[in-house]
Amino acid sequence: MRPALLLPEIVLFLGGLVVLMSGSFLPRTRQWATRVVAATALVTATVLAALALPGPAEMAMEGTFTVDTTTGVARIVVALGTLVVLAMASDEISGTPRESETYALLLFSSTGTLVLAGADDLLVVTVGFLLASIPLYGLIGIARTPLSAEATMKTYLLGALFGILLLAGVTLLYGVSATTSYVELTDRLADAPAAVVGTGVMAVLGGLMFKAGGAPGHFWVPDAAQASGGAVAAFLTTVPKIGAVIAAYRLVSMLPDTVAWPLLVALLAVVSMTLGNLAAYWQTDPRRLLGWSTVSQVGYLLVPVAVAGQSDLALPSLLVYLAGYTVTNLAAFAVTTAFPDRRDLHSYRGMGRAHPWLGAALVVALLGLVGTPPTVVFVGKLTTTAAAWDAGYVWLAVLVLVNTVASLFYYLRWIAPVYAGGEPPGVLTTPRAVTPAAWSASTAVVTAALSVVLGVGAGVLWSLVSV
Amino acid sequence: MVIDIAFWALGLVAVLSGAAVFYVDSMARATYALALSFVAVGLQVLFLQQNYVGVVTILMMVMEMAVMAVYMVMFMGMNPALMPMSMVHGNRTAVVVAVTTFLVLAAGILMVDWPARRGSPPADVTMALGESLMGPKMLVMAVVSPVMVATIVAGVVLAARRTRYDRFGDDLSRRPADDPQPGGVGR
Amino acid sequence: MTLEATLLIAAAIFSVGLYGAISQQVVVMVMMGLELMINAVILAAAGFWWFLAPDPSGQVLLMVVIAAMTLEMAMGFAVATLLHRERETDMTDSAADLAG
Amino acid sequence: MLSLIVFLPLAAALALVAVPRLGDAVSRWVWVVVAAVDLALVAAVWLRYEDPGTGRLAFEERAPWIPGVNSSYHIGVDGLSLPLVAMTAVIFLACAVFALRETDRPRPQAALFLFLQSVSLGLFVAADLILFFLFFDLSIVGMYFVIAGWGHNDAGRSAMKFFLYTFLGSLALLAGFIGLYIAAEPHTFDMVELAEQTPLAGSSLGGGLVLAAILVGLAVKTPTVPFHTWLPPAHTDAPAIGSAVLAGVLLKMGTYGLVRIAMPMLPEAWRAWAWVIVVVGIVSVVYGALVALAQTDLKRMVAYTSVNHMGYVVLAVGAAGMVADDTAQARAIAVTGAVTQMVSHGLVTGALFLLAGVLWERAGTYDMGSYGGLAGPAPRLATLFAVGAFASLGLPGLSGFIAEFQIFTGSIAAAPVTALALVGILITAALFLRALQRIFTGPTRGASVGFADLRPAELWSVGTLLVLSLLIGVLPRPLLDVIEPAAEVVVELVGR
Amino acid sequence: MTVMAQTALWLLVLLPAVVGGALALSRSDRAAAAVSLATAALTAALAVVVALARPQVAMPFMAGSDLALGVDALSALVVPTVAFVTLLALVFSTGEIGESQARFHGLMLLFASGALMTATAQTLPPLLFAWEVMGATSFALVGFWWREEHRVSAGVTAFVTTRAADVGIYLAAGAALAGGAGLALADLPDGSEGWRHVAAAGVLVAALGKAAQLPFSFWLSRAMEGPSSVSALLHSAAMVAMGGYLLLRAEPLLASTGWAAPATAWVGALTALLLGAVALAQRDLKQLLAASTSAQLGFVVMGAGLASVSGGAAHLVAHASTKALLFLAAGAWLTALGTRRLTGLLGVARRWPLVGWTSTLGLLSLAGVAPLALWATKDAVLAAALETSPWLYAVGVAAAALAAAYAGKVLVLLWRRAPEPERAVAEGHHDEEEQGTRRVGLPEQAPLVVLAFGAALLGLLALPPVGDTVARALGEEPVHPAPLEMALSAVVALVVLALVWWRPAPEPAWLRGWLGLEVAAHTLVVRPTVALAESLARFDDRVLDRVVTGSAEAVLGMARRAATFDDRVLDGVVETTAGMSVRAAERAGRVDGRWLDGAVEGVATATRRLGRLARRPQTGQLHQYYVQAIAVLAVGVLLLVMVR
Repeated sequence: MRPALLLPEIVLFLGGLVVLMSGSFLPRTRQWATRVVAATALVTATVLAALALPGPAEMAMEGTFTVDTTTGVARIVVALGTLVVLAMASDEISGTPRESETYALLLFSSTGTLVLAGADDLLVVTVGFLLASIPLYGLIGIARTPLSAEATMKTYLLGALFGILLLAGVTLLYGVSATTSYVELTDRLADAPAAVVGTGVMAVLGGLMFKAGGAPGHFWVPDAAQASGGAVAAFLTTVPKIGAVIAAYRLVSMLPDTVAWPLLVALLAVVSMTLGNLAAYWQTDPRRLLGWSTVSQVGYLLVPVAVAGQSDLALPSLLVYLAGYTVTNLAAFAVTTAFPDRRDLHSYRGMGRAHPWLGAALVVALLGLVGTPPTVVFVGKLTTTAAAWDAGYVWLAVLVLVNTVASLFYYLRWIAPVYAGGEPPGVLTTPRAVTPAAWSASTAVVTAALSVVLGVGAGVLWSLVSV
Repeated sequence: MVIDIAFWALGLVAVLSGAAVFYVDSMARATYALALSFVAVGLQVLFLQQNYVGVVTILMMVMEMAVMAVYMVMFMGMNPALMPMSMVHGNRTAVVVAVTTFLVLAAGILMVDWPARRGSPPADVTMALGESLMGPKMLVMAVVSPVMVATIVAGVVLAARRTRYDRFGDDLSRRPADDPQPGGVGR
Repeated sequence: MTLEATLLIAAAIFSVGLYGAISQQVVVMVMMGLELMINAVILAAAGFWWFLAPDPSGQVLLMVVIAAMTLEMAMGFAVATLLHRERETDMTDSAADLAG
Repeated sequence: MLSLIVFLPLAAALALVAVPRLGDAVSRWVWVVVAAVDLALVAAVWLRYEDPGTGRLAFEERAPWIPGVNSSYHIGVDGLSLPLVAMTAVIFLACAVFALRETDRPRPQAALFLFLQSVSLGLFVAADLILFFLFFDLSIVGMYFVIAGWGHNDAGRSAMKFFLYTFLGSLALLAGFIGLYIAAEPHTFDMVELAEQTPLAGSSLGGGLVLAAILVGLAVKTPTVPFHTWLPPAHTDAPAIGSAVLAGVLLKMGTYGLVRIAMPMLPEAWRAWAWVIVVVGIVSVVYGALVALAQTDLKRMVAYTSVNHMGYVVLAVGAAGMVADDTAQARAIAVTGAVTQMVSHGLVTGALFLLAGVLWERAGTYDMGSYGGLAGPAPRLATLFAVGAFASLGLPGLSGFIAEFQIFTGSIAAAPVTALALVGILITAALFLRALQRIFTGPTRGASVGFADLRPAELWSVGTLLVLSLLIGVLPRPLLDVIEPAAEVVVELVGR
Repeated sequence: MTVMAQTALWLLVLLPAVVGGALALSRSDRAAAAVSLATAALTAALAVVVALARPQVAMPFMAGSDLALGVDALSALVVPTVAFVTLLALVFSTGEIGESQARFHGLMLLFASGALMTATAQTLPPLLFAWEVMGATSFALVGFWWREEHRVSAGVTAFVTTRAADVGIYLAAGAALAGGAGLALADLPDGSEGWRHVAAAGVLVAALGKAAQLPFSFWLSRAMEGPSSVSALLHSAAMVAMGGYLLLRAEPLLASTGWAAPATAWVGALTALLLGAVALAQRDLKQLLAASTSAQLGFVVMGAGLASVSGGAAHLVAHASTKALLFLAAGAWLTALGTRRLTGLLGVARRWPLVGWTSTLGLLSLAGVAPLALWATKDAVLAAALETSPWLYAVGVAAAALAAAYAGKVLVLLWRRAPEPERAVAEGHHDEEEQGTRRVGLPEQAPLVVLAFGAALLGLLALPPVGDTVARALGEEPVHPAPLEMALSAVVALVVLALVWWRPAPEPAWLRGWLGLEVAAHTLVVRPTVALAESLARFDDRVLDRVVTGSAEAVLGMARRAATFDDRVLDGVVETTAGMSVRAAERAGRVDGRWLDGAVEGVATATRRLGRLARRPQTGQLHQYYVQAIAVLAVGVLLLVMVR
């Protein structure tokens, strides 16, 4: 059974419970203590994961959960990513009545993400999906604004539909194989009717795409990114993807050759990246823009999934990309949470001159998302593209690059006003729009720097993820 | 033979009552129709030798429909049972999608060369389920409980406008609580 | 009582549910459509279990499906409440500000 | 040593950014001093340089970077890169001196240019494709901010166009790099190894496609017709020192990539497609010259002559791929000429753009018709501009001649059709003389009235560049001694 | 001794270059003249030294070839000529050039250095090097008075025209390298067959351009806008002459091709004839002298084509002295009277007798009057012509007659005692060019005397015994024109002079306009080029650029429009696609008419559709999301089922 192997997940969940409980007894202004608790849980989980990282791959819970390098990396990235989100939340959520609940839900969702990431059984995937999704609905709605209510409704209804489809897919796969465990599925699916396997896989993948925010389950992403709070938006466009994409990787890795899943995943990747990029073109709200941008990033993330098992680079490149994307995307969001009242690209006019460090962080983050060296996303993009090419998917590699060019434009649309002269058009009336929030600002700078450092130290990162 | 007829009949009931959900003109009736559909399916599940699951399904659904009826009366601010409604959009598209889906699925079901049965059902089905839950699939159930916790938390967060700080003050020291209806509803 | 029959009935219920999910405007009605779809999944899962794969994990699957159904529905009510409170509506069409 | 040269400016840039209390004057002088020190270091390297021989690099440094994809921090110089490194250091120093009186945010400007200097130097010493690409992309980013931040007119738009266009090119380049990487066995991004392996040899389709990707990427940066349309607006709206760096250093990255990457690593494809490259070169030469002839805006004119001048380089390296018996010497001469042209164009066009910047600063226009008789009030400007113009049109005694003579003799011998491009030197002569005539001669009128002559900082920075051009023109041996062996190596490699 | 001689050769080139460069850049006019004259004198001395010592030097240069200089028999003739004419022209200029002396002297010295280097170059790189330096400095010298636009234009014309011809040397260098001959001048004839022709053609074109032979002659006419001392040096002894010199130097190459030598000879002969006629038609002294320069260089070119290097060289040197003298004289009158119009110079020889007599000597030499210099040297060339072809000889003789005619035309004017009305007309022309000083100073007269000696005596170079020595030194068998021929030419000259005295020569306009060469060049080359350039520039701005920005903007514009665009996705796809096509077609029609072609628009439309589609699915309507998601999943299932 070996539940000890799941210690990081357990720590996160228990941390969430402690946060929830202690939050009930804390005065509104002293809820920061729960933040400390949550941070402690996250750090503990990170440490535990890091300690377990060098070990050999092991199966936990009767083969339903795998603890290997991938899981380990996912744990570290998720935990640290959530930690960064906590830092952003320190400005935005601190002192709100729902502060402790927010942290608890963040931790629950992180736990669910990790369950997804390590799942080696279709049923575990299912419950991981639920555990990752349900807290998200609460997180999106917690802002309690009309828009956030709308976004919650949409996210929820989409999530419910895709959850049902996921269940249906699992049912189909189970039906033709009489098992839900990946270990057994590989062989049994090979003999099963391909049409059923295909339908089941598509349905399960669909569910994971919802979680990852890729086509066709992407509809909620821009809405939620725009309407929810900044920290929450950062979280939901970043962390759940990690689990979902890794789950997708594990899923397709065990599939037999009887279904053309590489082509399917490749097409989903192309659709996601293209759609995300094109739709982001004329967005004016920075967070919605980032929301669409994450849709496109999922497309890039799916590229190594599409070539899973066909290139040695696939898995390490996926993990590097995930880590890099997490850091970089959080940096971009941190800039938006530093100026919660700047909800228009034009309102960033002159920001770079007034706040050079934040401006630099934004530039690094956005160019990083484009894939400019030496940020870590570049390394990810380079290696994923190389993996696609290596596996013979040259067209996919080319499309990734073409899309990168397409993406450049809207990122530049944001960068351009940041360094343009002059004052923003009369919106900076509130102090929150003038003075950057301290925690978010530091977070932005640190994560942007980290994005560069990881890129420069990509060798270390690479050796970590390819143990 | 009788079993077959009963099974088909239940199936028909399940489908038709399902369709009735969207045909009847009040939410309450829709709720009853849905419950009927679930009960029919639950019975079918019983036919398929899954006693425990079938019963659970029936019980859960009856409860849930009761909740739904109460919910609608409570929150919708109206008595939906009495209000005729036709709140449909994109009807044609929906019909096309649904019919196409059915046709595709049916075609698939009929054309696929389903594999042979693997093994046979255990002697005590419910026992096997319990052993599985406590054994190989423990993680599944272990995760379901956090999901429930999360659902409760998230549900409360979304549904409740007022927080503990609204009731007890920012330092949680106000007694008695400041409630719109002091002491709660049932008093 | 064959696998095909079970599955055809399940497919029919599924399609009806899908129709409802797509065509209904009121959130709760959409949820009902989704519930019907889950209903179909339950039937299909039970059918698969009996006719093809009498494995305990099939029953666990059914348990998960039922749990998922309840939990999702519970969330659904919460979300509907939220929507009603924040936007004074219970229709998906009336909450369509986020677009593009 | 090389790492120090590359990263010293970057370190200084970071220091400038990190210490906000530094005054403007201090920042400007820090910039000058760091650029000077860097140049001194480059000079030291030059003095200690010995030709490393085929397939090797001097002052090599290597450290693992991303071992998973066989990419390392691998740098070194040879006869192709050392002259460009030196030229880069010189141009940046000249820009630093030129900007000594800058008043518009000198501290970030200094930091940005030091950053660009690091990037440019890094590109020329890079011996790993990823490292090369890293610097290639960062140069675009840096230049974007230079144009957007300190440009004039429609700077934002021009900068964005520049960015989008050149970034597009860089991604084509990246695609080509990945292709090389995948084709190499074992997979590697190391330039030296790739040149040794010549992956894709024997695969004409694959080799052709990878070469096409690399060529498009480099052609955009170079730029050659028809990928040049970003250049005129970028130059017109860029600040003087930005233009100088853009034309002097950044454009060379494209042509440097041709001799450093495309030719040695894809010799077979290069030979197969050499005629296309030659044609593109000829078209660029003639087209660039003709369009420049029609310009009335001085900076646009010089920008188009850059298309023309870089066309000579493309032409020469294309001709070097026309492998035939007995032309090895000629082709080596062509390549030598190409590298010399890179250096020469950097110095000369850099100087011309700086002078154009003086016009803008004093009178706010580049329109040649607005001036006239400027030699009267500004004799120093006139003299330097005349020298620059003559250098640019390839007058003997100045570096352009050394380059163009070798390019033409070598290319004509290897590919007689290149003689068509001789028209280019004629048209450039005409257009520069016309420009001189319009701006500097005749009665003093229009914007020329009350024009202040060059200040010492301007004089020294531009003068240094032109003196170097003169030195190369008169005593080319020190430069050619470095380039020639490397050019022979390239020709040998491309002939494999 | 060798080391000293080699040093002298280096110094010969470097000294004027360095001093000239320094002077050109400095602006201290006071010491300029002195420094410059000292340098020129030293250079002249060095020229004599190297002419006697015949050193060879070389240093590594480029393109696998040395920068090799050397003095052989031919250079030994030319180098001192250039050096001395430079010195004399500079002396003269101290009287002519008032302001910017430093710049003037600097440029002149730089030019002299270029000319000396040309004359001593042994390989193509230094030859081209010096060759183009001459071109550039000539531009600067012709346009020396830069405040007057037409003078600068003249400089531009001169430079661009000669550079057009210079392209030939680039070509020749490429051909030499390709032919395996290497870049040494002496080795050029060894190149492989095909490339040798190219090399010969290249050299020929370049030389014809510099020597102002047909069809390039017109630049020389424009170059007369420059100061007279510039004309004296550049357009008699140095630059123009260097064209002829190069042909003499490349004579073996020309001969080795079979066609180049006769072509050269005929071009020379025709230039001598036609430009002689042009000269006769001129009404402006400097223009007349310029045309005459072209014509006289025609004899040198003829000599090169006829393998009469000694004759050509002798004519070159003699002509240099003569023509420099005449240009200086013209300059002296121009400074004094402010006119160069022939009618304005009526009887001017009487006013300044020294200038008058020396120039008379020069004109007589030009006319071919025995026993003056050009009579002898020209006959040496004509003798070679007679050996080759009587036709060539006939043309040559006709050209000689024309030379006598235009020289006579000037002579008559210079000495004529005109009646009062004509004198008034003449005086009316005074000061029309510039404000005359009405005096001719000593610095302006002294060089005339020296040059007059040359004009009188340099014929010895073509006459035995000196001529034989020269010929042998140049490696030829001495050819002696038959006494009859020499007598004939002398008689012809005298007869023509008499005729001209008797009756003024006709001055047809087409000849006066230099055969319309410049107009032709403008119409045929310059204007089309500029028109092409302008249309290309328009193309560049409008089409090429807009293809890029246009397609980008189209995508973005449509994406923006899509923001306000909302309708049912699946229901409306067919409808909208149709509508879009129609709109696209309309737009295409509209746009096409303006600037774009269909292909570009096609690309833009396609991308535009994508941009529009990208935001359309995000309708905000949940049920539409459902439909889309189901549709995509269905397509995915289909894909998985279909594709194996």
